[in-house]
Amino acid sequence: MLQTLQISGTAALAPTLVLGVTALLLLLIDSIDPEESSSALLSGVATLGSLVALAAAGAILVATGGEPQSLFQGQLVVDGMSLFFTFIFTSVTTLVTLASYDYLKEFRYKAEFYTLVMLAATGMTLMASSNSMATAFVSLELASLPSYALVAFLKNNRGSVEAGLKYFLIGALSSAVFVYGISLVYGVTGSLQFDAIASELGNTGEGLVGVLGVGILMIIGGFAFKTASVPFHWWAPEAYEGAPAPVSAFLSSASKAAGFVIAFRVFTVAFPQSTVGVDWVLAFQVLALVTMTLGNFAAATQENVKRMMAYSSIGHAGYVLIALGALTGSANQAFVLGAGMIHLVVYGFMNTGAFLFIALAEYWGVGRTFEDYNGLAKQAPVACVAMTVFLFSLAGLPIGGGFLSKFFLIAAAVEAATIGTYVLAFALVINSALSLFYYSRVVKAMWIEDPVGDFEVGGYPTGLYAAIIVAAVATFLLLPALGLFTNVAVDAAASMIQ
Amino acid sequence: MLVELLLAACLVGAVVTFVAPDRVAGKLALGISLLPLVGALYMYATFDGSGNALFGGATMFGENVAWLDLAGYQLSYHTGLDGLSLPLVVLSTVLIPLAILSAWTPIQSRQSQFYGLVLLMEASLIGVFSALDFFVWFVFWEAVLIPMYFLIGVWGGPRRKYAAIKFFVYTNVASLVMFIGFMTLVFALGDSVSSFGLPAVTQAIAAGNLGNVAGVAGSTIALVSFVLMFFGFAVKVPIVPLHTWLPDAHVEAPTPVSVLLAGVLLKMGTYALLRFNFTMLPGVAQDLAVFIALLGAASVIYGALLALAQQDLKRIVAYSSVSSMGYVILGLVAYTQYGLGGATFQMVAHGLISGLMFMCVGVVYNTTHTRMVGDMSGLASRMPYTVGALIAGAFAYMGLPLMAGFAGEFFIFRGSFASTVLPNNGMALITGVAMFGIVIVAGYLLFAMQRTLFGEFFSATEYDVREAAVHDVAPLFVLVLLIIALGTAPGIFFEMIWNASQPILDNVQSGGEAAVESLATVLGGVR
Amino acid sequence: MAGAFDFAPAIALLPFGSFLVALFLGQYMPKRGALAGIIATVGSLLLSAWVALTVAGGETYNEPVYTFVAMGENPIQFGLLLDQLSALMLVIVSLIAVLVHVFSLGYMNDEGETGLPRYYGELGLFTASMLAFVMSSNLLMAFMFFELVGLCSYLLIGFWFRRDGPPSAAKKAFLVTRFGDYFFLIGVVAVFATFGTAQFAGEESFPHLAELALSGEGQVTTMFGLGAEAWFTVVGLLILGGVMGKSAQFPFHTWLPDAMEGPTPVSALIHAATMVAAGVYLVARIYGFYALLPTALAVIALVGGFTALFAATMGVVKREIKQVLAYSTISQYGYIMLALGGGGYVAGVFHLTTHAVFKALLFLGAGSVIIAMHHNENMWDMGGLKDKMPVTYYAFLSGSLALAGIVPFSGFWSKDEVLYETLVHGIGTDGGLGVVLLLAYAMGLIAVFFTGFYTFRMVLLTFHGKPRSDTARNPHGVHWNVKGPLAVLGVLAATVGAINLVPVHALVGSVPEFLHDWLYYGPEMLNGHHYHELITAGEFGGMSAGELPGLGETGTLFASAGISLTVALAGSALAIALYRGDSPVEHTDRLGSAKTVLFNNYYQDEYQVWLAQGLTMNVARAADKFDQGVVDGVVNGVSSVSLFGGSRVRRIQTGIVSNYATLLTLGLVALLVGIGLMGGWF
Amino acid sequence: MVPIEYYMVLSAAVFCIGVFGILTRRNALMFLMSVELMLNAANINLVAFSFQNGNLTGQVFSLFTMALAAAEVAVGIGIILVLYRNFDDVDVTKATTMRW
Repeated sequence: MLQTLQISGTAALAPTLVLGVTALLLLLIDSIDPEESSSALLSGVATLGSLVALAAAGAILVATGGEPQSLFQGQLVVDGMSLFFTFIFTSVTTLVTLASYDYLKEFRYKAEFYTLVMLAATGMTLMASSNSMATAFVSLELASLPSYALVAFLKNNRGSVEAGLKYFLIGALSSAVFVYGISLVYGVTGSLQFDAIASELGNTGEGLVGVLGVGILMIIGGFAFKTASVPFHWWAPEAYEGAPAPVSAFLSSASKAAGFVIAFRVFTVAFPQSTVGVDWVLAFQVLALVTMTLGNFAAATQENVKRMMAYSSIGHAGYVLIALGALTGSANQAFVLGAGMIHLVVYGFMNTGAFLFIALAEYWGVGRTFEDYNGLAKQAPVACVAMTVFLFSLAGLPIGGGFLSKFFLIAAAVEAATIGTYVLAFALVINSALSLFYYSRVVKAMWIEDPVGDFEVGGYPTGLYAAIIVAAVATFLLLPALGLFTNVAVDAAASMIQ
Repeated sequence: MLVELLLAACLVGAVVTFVAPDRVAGKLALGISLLPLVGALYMYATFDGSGNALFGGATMFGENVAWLDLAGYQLSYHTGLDGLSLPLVVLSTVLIPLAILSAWTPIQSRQSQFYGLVLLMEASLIGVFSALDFFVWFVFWEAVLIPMYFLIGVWGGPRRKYAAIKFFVYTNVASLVMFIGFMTLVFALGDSVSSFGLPAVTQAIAAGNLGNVAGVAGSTIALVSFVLMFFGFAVKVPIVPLHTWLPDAHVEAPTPVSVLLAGVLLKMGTYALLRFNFTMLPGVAQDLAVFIALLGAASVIYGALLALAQQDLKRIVAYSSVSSMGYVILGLVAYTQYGLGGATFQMVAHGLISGLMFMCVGVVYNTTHTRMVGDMSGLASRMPYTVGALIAGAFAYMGLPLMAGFAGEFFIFRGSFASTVLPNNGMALITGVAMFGIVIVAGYLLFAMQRTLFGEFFSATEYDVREAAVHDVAPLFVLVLLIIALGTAPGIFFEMIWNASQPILDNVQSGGEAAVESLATVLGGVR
Repeated sequence: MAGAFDFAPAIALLPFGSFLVALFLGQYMPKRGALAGIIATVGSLLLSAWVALTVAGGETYNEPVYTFVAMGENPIQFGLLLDQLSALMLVIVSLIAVLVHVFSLGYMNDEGETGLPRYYGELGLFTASMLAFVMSSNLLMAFMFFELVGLCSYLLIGFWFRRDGPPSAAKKAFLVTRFGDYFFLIGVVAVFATFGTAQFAGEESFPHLAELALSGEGQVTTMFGLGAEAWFTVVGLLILGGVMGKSAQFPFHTWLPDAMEGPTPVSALIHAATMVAAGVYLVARIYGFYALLPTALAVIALVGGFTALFAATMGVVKREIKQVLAYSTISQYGYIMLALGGGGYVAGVFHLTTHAVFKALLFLGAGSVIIAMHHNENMWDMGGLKDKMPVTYYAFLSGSLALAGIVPFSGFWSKDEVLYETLVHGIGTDGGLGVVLLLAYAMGLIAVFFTGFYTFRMVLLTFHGKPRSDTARNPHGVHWNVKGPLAVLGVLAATVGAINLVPVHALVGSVPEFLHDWLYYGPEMLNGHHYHELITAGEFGGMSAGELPGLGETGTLFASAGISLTVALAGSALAIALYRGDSPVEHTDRLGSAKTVLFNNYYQDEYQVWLAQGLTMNVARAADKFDQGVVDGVVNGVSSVSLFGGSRVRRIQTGIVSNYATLLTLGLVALLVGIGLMGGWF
Repeated sequence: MVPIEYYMVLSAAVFCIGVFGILTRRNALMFLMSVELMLNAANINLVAFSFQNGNLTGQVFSLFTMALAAAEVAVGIGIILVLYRNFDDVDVTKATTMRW
């Protein structure tokens, strides 16, 4: 471990601040000449901002070695966990903003788009480091509200608007549930700060365990919404299908990760299994099982690639939920959490990449069904190779980091060595077999099938291609180079659990 | 280090081939694939390793560098060859160039992609046989699926998409289940292992560290993980009744791919069975011996019967592969020098022989454009050389002495007949039954040959049937010569195999037995 | 100094070389590879003779020459076992091989056959494998070359692959013998498992170990809880399976008549003189093992006797000359088996020798006739050939007399000794074995009658009377290369009996029994003397020689000789009576219903074909249906079920957000209630 | 003073009314209002508990909640506006172009 130098106070929040400032900067740039704002400049600034944030996060992580930094009387904490996820958010944001350069060419209100993305990213980074229910709720909303707008961004596209509506309504409902849960927990423990809650749990009154339990389950509801897990997943298929593809990429990767990081922190710090009298592990096991099964089975027979990806993203939420469902007393908790975190990192790249490829297809005006992708490899081999990497990595074949991370999750479930986790492990086996089937349908369409009509792709957009190729390379390199993250993840998890 | 050079040669070669123009891809790939061949032969020439890699034997040509660590478990990139893996590496590197050569005629579209994928597959195969860390091994193990999926799916026959996805998903499920099994084993070892290295795990089990976990007896854990892993590998082998992906894959795959599928891919399953189930958990293996042996015999007889019922030459050979793999299972479960050694030897022998058979069928198909027994006859008068090779291959398959097949089968029979894993000579009985396969195999091959090769020439398809090009026929005779060489001097491989399988038996004598007793109590009525 | 034994490997390697030369260079050679074959086989013959002389000098040889598997406590090695028995067999095989090569010049080259390099190549390969088999020093090596000669037989039967008949016959020949070899291979493996070695000779040979085990001095691992003798008997019978397959003993005899589809020289070499002899040769080779096992001996004798009679009766009605010879071959090997089973080791080898000679002669004669008849084999189209082709006729006649067992031709002496040995042991041995031997003897005796009958029927129909077809009227002439071998063999067939004139010896002691002495003074534990001890020892074979009541030993000898000769003459006489004259007619109708049975060979082929196709193929088809339907059906079923499940699951996403809200609430409530109940909150 | 249970019952009732509204109302605005009810139910809890626990955290948090509720409504109204533009209706069950 290299020596940990203290980074005082707000400096530790650099990534968050950078993102927020970038958002405002974008608005400023736009306000100079709203009509003629160059998309290159906006996209450039946004990308640069998120890159800087990425660099900052990395720098702080290396510098402090993930030493927890408590800020604002412990309302926020910057530690390995938060920085790790900040890395995920910012890298996804970078890819998305980069790709949006081409995607948004025809649209107006580009600046607003980038601003909203930036704000959402800011919210996510805050979620990652929020250490109390208050900050958690506020940052969660800060991440959600821009997302609603982003999903509905194509104002004249019925699909986009419908998606936005559904996302918003379910979101509002869920946040209401979330807050109510918080209020109940507050009622029992009399505090909102995670560690304080944990310390209070010991001396809760007899009758209050029920109240606490209801509260905890409602909080789970709030996170389930963010991570698109059953039974709060309903928004996801429509939102991902209807939204502009870069937004779908952003939500399905970053926003999901944000939901998980806050869940990790809340349930390991605030409601540790040892003290809390509520069996939330079982709850998560059930959710994981139902989520992955529903997601994959529903994805299996889709005709629309984007919707298939939406369901598959639900399925992956189910996979990662294993990281919470396997936090049994016997388990090696750092291993379990670490596996989840690693999968989220890889997922951040491969899933974003897949959605960006769909964005590319939309850009070309290729249809959305599997048939429309027939013979695409003849037209755009490079992009199709990238897409193949993404899909097979998602399916857990050793062409990208998704292979290792998925198997780490299975290993975690086995390691926990309880009936429940074994059930999860086998469920994952069946589901990923199914997922292999539907992912390879896309690959089949691209490489094996012959094109239906003689279709010519319109140009090779730089930004999208760059983003896709970067994502593909990252996904591929994460197979041999996953070691860069495993240590960090496991250490972060360990230091958070103590 | 040499192993890494081979891998690098294949991977770089694959990339080069991908970008090469289709015209030259075939020749280019052939040239590239000669590098690993030379390397492998050099390794064979200079090999002086001893013992079994999993029992700390001296392995060669490998590397061991830390890869990543995960909550107290060290994953390292660890490769190395011992007497059991080197023959299979040689087999792969020998078959690939021949397969590439035999692809020149049938593969007429997207050649550069085809040959690139073949080279990718070679890399994965070499990796599978040389990896000594579980995750590294598993990466290669699964990586084989990807090129195979495309090779079947893009260049295959009419039902190629169905066959490809079936192969893909079926074997993938198997690997996942096997993964759970192995993880169960490793985690049950607790702190006694801090890595997924195969030697470490093996020796930890041999040292009796398979303790109780969460109130579950170590022997029960061993049983569970054995069964899970066995299922996983049995699909790959394949063992009846998990074999149904094979005929579809074979029939749809283009000839060169069938050659590799039968020649090397099936051996992955038996190799893994040997390395994992039968080396790590000999106690369980011996307690379940009766089931395993019966499965092996069933594969032999049932597979042969199925082959007897087929009209498609490729299907015949495909099912006969199932049959031959059954012998390997018998040899493995016997736990005798000749059994284990013969099984490994038979892997190589069958690799060459089935490769030869598929190539011959392919050459016939290239000229007649049919594989149906009823659609042709009297080929001997039109394409004598191909037919000569085909006859040679068929007799090798029937276990003609002084050809590789006989050596392998005889070693297995001798080993498993004398085996004592089952009470009152049960193994001898099962072996005797399974040996009837040598009659059935003669039956279906001779019938097929009589109807297709001999008699008046006739072909249901309107093609000018004449002797195939040199580059089609040459690989056939190369294989014939190799088969005869291996059959007359089995020591070529059998010696190193013998030495490498010795430690397994020593372990059975010492460590394995304890596990047997404790497990016998758990299993109760199994015997 | 390098003796004969140092060159012994060349005996097999020379023909192997001719195989390579003929196959690859035959196209460019004057006689298409024939010369290479002739040179090589002559070389083998000379070396064999040299070896035989050396052996006669009292030396024998049993050394490994090649290590097949070096590992393990007793490695698997290929070795040469050169003793009296193998030396004799080497001479026979190489001699016949030479003659057949020469004959082939006339039968194949002069007839303008194509594919001759292939023919001579395969012939060379066969000779090599056969000689190697003869020299084998252990059971595994023997098995391996046993299989190789089977391969050559397959290839040579199917030489005319463009026709439909030969390939089918070749397949049948290989399959039936394969079936026998299945048991043989189990036997080999069992020998290894039991004794740890498969050596024929020496202190560490398995017959010796078996002997020790049975006499309680040694220890071996028997299997299936059987006692030593019972287990050995099982092993012996397993090996016998291979023997019966190769030597075409009932019920594995069906392939031999079909094998006549091959070229006639091939029939002479492989399916009369040598390969078919491999089976019985093997029994003689490990006679030290069988001699310990009365039950095995009984089975051998019974099979032999029955086959002798059974095949002879079928030969009676055949129309094609080669068919008659084929069935007579089966029948004659039945005699050899009978001899070995009946404790007549010398007699068996004796008959093996004489039969090799006169049956090769008969086949070559038949071949010459077939050339003359433009490849028409039907005897009813022949007749009157004796004037047109005298050499062939007299040679053939000599062979026929030998076959029929007419004194003084060779066949008489050997067959007589076979029957005599069986008889005396049958009388002398009490218990089941004796009864079995007497029964077998009876069958063998009756067979003699039929042998005489079909032999002379054949001679008369072929050579006597008036020509019954145009081709017979002006037959195609044959050259020296046909006549030469016939002449040589004709002389031998008449005289070779002289090597063991047992009855004469009994009268005039000065007349030696060459073969008897030859075989009795072989190496330790491999000589007839030792075998005789084992046969007669109570704890082993348990036989003992008796004599006919009233007559002494010599009397019995002459009595049995007289009986068999009389029967043979009777059979011959009947044939002559029926078929002499210028234009003989068919008498088969007199057999009534038996006729059809005989023409159909007792429906042996029918049931075997049914076993192979009717039964096995249907089982296979059923298995295939099961595999496609059930086994694969389950696999595909799983996938289609889960896909159907998927298509149902997605339906709950109705697209109406209110339903989502409802389901969301319900889900949350369900979770609350579930966890709550488990947590016991309410 | 009023026992805490009363507040809880009240907030629970308000929450359930809100849920009921969401489940029954098809008009997007009514939907929004119902969500507001649920949020305020939470607020009641928070204030009451903070009074009970004797610290002001809950009350402060309830202010946050209100602010966020306002923001949520703002975004919501916007979305409902474009919904009306595209579907000529604010009936949330009308927008069903995407399903299954």
